Amino acid sequence: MEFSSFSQQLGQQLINGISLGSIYALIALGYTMVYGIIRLINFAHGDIYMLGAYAGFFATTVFKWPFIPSLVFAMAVAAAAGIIIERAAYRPLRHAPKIAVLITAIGISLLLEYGGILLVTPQPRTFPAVFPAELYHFGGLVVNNQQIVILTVSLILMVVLTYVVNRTKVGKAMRAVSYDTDAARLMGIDVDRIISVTFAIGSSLAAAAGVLVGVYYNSIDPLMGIMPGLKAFVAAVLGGIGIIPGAMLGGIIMGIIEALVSGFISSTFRDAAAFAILIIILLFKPSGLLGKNVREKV
Amino acid sequence: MTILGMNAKRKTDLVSLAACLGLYAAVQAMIEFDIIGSFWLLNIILICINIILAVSLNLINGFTGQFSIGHAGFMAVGAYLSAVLTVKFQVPFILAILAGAVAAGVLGFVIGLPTLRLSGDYLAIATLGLGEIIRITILNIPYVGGASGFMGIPRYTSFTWVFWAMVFTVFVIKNLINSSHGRACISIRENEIAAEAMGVDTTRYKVLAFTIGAAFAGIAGALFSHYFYIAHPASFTFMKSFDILTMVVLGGLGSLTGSITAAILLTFVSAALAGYPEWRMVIYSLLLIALMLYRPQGLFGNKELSLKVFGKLRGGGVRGTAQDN
Amino acid sequence: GCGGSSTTSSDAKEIKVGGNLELTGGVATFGNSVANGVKLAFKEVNAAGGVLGKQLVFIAADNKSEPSESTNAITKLITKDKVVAVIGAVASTNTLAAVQVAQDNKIPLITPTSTNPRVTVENGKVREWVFRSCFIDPFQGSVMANFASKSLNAKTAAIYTDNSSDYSKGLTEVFEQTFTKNGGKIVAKEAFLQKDQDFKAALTKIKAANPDVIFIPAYYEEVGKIVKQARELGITVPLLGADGWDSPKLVEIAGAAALNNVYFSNHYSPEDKDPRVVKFVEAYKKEYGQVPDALAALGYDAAMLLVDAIKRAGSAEPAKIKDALAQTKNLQLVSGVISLDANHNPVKSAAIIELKDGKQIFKEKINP
Amino acid sequence: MALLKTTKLTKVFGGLRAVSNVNLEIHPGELVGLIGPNGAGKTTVFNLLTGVYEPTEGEIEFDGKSVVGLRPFQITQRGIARTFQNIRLFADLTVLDNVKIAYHFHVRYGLVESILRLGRYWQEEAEIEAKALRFLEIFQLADKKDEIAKNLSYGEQRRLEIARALAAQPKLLLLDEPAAGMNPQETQQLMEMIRWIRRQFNLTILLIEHDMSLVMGVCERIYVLDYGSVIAHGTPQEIKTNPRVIEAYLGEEVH
Amino acid sequence: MLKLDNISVYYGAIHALKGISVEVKEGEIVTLIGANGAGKSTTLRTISGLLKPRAGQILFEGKNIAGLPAQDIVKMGISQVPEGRRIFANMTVLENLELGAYTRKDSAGIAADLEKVFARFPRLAERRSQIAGTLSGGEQQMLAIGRALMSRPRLLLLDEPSMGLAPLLVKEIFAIIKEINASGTTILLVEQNAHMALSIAHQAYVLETGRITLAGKAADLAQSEAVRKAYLGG
Ligand SMILES: Nc1ncnc2c1ncn2[C@@H]1O[C@H](COP(=O)(O)OP(=O)(O)OP(=O)(O)O)[C@@H](O)[C@H]1O
Ligand SMILES: Nc1ncnc2c1ncn2[C@@H]1O[C@H](COP(=O)(O)OP(=O)(O)OP(=O)(O)O)[C@@H](O)[C@H]1O
Ligand SMILES: [Mg+2]
Ligand SMILES: [Mg+2]
Repeated sequence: MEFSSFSQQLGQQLINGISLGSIYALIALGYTMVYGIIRLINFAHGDIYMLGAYAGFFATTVFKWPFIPSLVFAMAVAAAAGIIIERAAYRPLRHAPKIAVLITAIGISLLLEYGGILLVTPQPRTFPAVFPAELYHFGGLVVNNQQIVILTVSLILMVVLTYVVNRTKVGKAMRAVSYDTDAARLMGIDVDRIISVTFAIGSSLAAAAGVLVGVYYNSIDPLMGIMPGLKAFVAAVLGGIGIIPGAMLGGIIMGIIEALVSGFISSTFRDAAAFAILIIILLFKPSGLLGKNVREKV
Repeated sequence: MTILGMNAKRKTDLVSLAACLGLYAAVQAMIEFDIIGSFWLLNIILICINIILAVSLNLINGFTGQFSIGHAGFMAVGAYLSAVLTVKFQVPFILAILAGAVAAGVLGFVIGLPTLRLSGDYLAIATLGLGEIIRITILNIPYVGGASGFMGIPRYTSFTWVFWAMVFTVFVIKNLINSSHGRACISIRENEIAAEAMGVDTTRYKVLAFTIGAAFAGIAGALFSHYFYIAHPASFTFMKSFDILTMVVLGGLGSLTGSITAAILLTFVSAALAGYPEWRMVIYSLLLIALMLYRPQGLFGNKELSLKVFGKLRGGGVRGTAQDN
Repeated sequence: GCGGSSTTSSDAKEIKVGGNLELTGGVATFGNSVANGVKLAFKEVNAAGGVLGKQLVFIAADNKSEPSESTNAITKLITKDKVVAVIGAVASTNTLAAVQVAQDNKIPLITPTSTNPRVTVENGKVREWVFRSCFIDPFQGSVMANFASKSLNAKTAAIYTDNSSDYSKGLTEVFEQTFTKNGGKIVAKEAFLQKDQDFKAALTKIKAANPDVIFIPAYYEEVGKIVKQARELGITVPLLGADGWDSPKLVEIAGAAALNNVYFSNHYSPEDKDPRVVKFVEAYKKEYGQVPDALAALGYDAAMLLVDAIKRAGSAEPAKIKDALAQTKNLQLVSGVISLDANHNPVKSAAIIELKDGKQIFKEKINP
Repeated sequence: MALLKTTKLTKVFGGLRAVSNVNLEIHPGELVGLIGPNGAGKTTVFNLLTGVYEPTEGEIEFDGKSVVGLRPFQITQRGIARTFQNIRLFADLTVLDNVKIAYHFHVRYGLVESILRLGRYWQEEAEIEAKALRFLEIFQLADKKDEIAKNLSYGEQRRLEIARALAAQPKLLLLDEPAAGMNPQETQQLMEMIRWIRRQFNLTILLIEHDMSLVMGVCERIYVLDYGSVIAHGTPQEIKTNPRVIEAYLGEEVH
Repeated sequence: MLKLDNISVYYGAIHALKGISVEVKEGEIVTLIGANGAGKSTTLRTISGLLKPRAGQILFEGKNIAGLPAQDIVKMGISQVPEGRRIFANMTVLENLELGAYTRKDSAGIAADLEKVFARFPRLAERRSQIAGTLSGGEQQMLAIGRALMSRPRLLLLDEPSMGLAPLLVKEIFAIIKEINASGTTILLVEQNAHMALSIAHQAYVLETGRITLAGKAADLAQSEAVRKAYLGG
């Protein structure tokens, strides 16, 4: 392979990787936020993402709404779903062992997936072109506007979320709840409300991701959340779960690894390589790239 | 423990053994006389395999407290290696099973050693990743059929095989748990820092539990592939690991009888719902949620079933950890 | 009546047929299409008085798109529901996990869609109880390779395989053989897995190899995304595929513009003006509100193949059905006229379809 | 020869010298106190001695051998056991099992023996149970042997922690604020108990405590830490009257 | 100001408080002493709304607050320094203090109170951006008290504030308690250190296995033979 073609391929693969990674990041942001507050691996997050995509789909096809209102609608639907799921399935388990909540989350995830199949059939649906792709060429490299939008949106959300969690009162309350709910109550924090808010935000982020990705890949189906959900979770852990910029970083790294492995080694080893790199990074940084390695004080 | 206590424990061992023999004879007779058709036989075999998987994962997750969700990967190693041995090298079945167990155990050891330094959710995602790496690696080995699966495996697995393999698994893990070595594992679950301070080599026992758990998953895998004619990567995805984890949690972390009950229950529910394909997973998931909401600590918590009676008879304390059954 | 001779069906008024299908899991779409096809066929037959005066009952069991569950499902159908024949599974892998159970229990199995040669033949020996109603991989693969080198004059080709499917791998193998034999060169071989979303990395690599055509033997869901992303990356060469491409969804996902300059082989074309096809498409639309894809047609055909065999056998006894199936000759089905050969594989024609602005255009018909 | 000897022991967290050039020397059979203001570095010294933290600088010799770099369980096996300032029991296990675990590294039967339950297994298990029960009796916990540890009252939990540490059969016992959360009456009982176990088991004890009645009552020698450094060292009488200690820690003379 | 009337509390089947009645008058320091497990912490947690009494009334300025959610009780002016400190170990010292003022909206007042807390506990000022979990035990106790003060409570509940503190600090903490009281905050103090507690309190109650067994003026109880024997070490 001659050099210029190699470097061009590398450039294109980096673009591919970053755009894929920004999708992971977008989903991972909500994931990491919910985890950060209630220490729950919310396995249903990927399915809320699916739910959001369908809500957006119906808004555009049935109500014939334009893109932005549909997006807002999807986020609202997902937020409501998130709140309901938290109320019905997670709140009663507030004092239960963590792993029981995890199994419940898996249950919710299966329920959304197969309930979805029952309701909307397993057939994939296609998003109408509410937001058509435009291609930009830069000396042989191709980028499209959707990729740029997704990357920009995830960057903005990362900044906003980081600000909310670290600087605002509600954010501090979230962190207090995440550490010790009883002590948080003694500060006058309405713990249930804070958790509801957290779920609402996390779920609406998932829905935003669902709609954007639905538009980008142009196809949605009830099982669409499984793999991206898992990948986003891996991305969140890679960056340091619970840490918002970590989700962004983890997502982008995952995307780039996958693109480079597919492009220069073999796409069949793509997922294995992503997991292998995750494990190697964890061995050196046991709390992820940006995670602080706080050992319990003895 | 008095000598009397020791005799009583031995006696319960013997009683359990007799009960197993009786159960075996009864089921085997029903198979011979065609009272149990092949559909139910298949599910009984699945139940036994699932018990092996759940009990061995409970050793890692429930007793040692290491959050592992890569069990399907070790099962895959046992399934494939044993199949290669019987199909391509005509190795006797028993040796193939043992080889599957050893290979899974060795792999568990090799990857457990570095990985178990992680804790909590980080360990969970790492083990999930390991399971997937194993699966994807198999997927890329044409020698074992790659993505198409490894076909033409003879059906050597019978009720006799799975039943006694299951009894063996439960026996080994129960006795392990009820020894000082088992207490060392449990102490890690309870408080790792205190365990170290009590002189427990936590790394050693984590790796030990992981290795033994993996080896039994290997046995389950070998039995599995030699019943279903085929070993296929799709059978060993992370969803399979979740299924096993579900059994462990539903039964109760740290309860062997719980794992056994949950394995029977969930396998049975799955089989019973086979006739309603559209609703099957919806009902299954609702059931799962309802059970977890109703008993978050699992069906039996960390207690053992049936022991109350035995426990009272011998006046022994039966709280907290696994006891003899 | 005849029911008395049936050893497996206790109810004289009914003939029970099992479906071992992918109703949930990875390839649930295909399983459901096939199930719809079968149900439609049985409904029509029953409305016309049934077979041998008896009503057909279809019992579907879900194999969750997993081989071991497939063994499980067929065991349940045969031993618990006591069906006289089984239709399914869809994916070759899942069918392969079921064939031994059919053999052991002496119940005929018809797969409507598994194209892997090993389904009916093992180590050169025909499986007595296993049949299929679709053509096999070698046929489709060579059709497309010949089309590439002869009709499109391609000298180089890239192949992008779905590594999780036997179907895709089988087609890849035969395409490669035939294309190389024709003097062509395979310049890139890439693979993906079912449910993948993003293909740009591999496509970038393929683009760098600069092939004349790209062969993508896969199912429409992924193909749609692949085609869309390929065109976005500026890949303009012809894209070739096989029957897995046949679905209106393909156009929706990829977009009509991206789908110009693509060709695929198929069992039938819903655009076909053959009265059988027209009638089937109408009936299916009425029943389910959508245009049937090839899988639905194949499911329908598998059911009709079975009905024909029961009629000719004059009995719903599994052994007799099996013998009648093996002798199927010139049976008119939606996907063409079929006869089963010595290996229990149908001999039938394939259609090559071109897409133009989202419309299927019947390009040529190729006979075996 | 000293049983425990630290030389220039130092631990730095970020910019903070939590422990700085500490030299301790403890002889077999002694009962030594370690006191100092909050945040002086007392618990950190324990953490260094037991291998929870690695020293930034300095040497720790126990029984004539360096224990720096050993893992906590190895140090316990060499003969140092401890209790924790924040109670760390095996909360969901029974009181009896809590104590049994401390015998773990003395057990000689192997894995295979425990799985097959060969002779040695039964014999040793019986021994462990008997010994554990004896410790529970000493600490007046025998009637609670089947109780789940976390259901004990705070004072009982503290006693159980000490019983468990003793069951590891150490040569040196480190107690971190054993009287915290106890009322004066209970503290006095604890004092008696500490004296008694020392005699009974020939122990060397190093204890951290803020309750001066306890420290002055039982300790033979006392080290005072402030800002990570030893500011005084001597008999209770000397310490009570040391002006630096009074200023930094006691506030006024204690009697 | 606060009146507990015949309060009964259960943990599952365990009957932890068996109908206790306690009265705290405005401006007083009232102390609650008793052995381990007597139910002292349970009493405070019930007042704060973390536990719901099965029977009885809790009147705060005439209103029954029994069973109200904890956050509402904080807003009414009752704040607690919980047993075992319960600081937010993953946050900085400053953030912990800010959370103490969660229910307040007057940022100027909050800033002023923050300075007061730092003046009272210079060690906290030094460590204002240290992660609270790495503070020493005593430092954490100071933080917990400071945090409770940040809500400007009218009634402050203190659960064993002297636990784990150096003698100098114990004295300091008690001095601070007196000072806080002098500046108008009513205090309900649970203590193991009965000497000190009785020496600063106005009223005292002795709790024994869920029942009040003695009550009266703190000075009187300190002299009582029974109290001396059981709680003051003879
Ligand atoms: N892991 C750590 N990271 C950062 N600082 C630490 C860590 N552990 C302890 N420190 C700091 O080191 C100093 C000494 O802490 P240590 O716990 O040893 O105090 P102590 O003497 O035991 O106090 P107390 O009597 O209050 O328990 C404290 O200022 C504490 O904040
Ligand atoms: N969460 C709980 N679950 C069950 N029982 C509890 C719980 N918390 C406390 N108890 C029990 O309630 C009783 C009173 O406990 P409480 O904590 O109020 O005692 P206390 O007087 O504060 O003692 P201490 O001085 O040790 O803090 C004890 O018997 C205790 O075991
Ligand atoms: Mg300390
Ligand atoms: Mg208390």
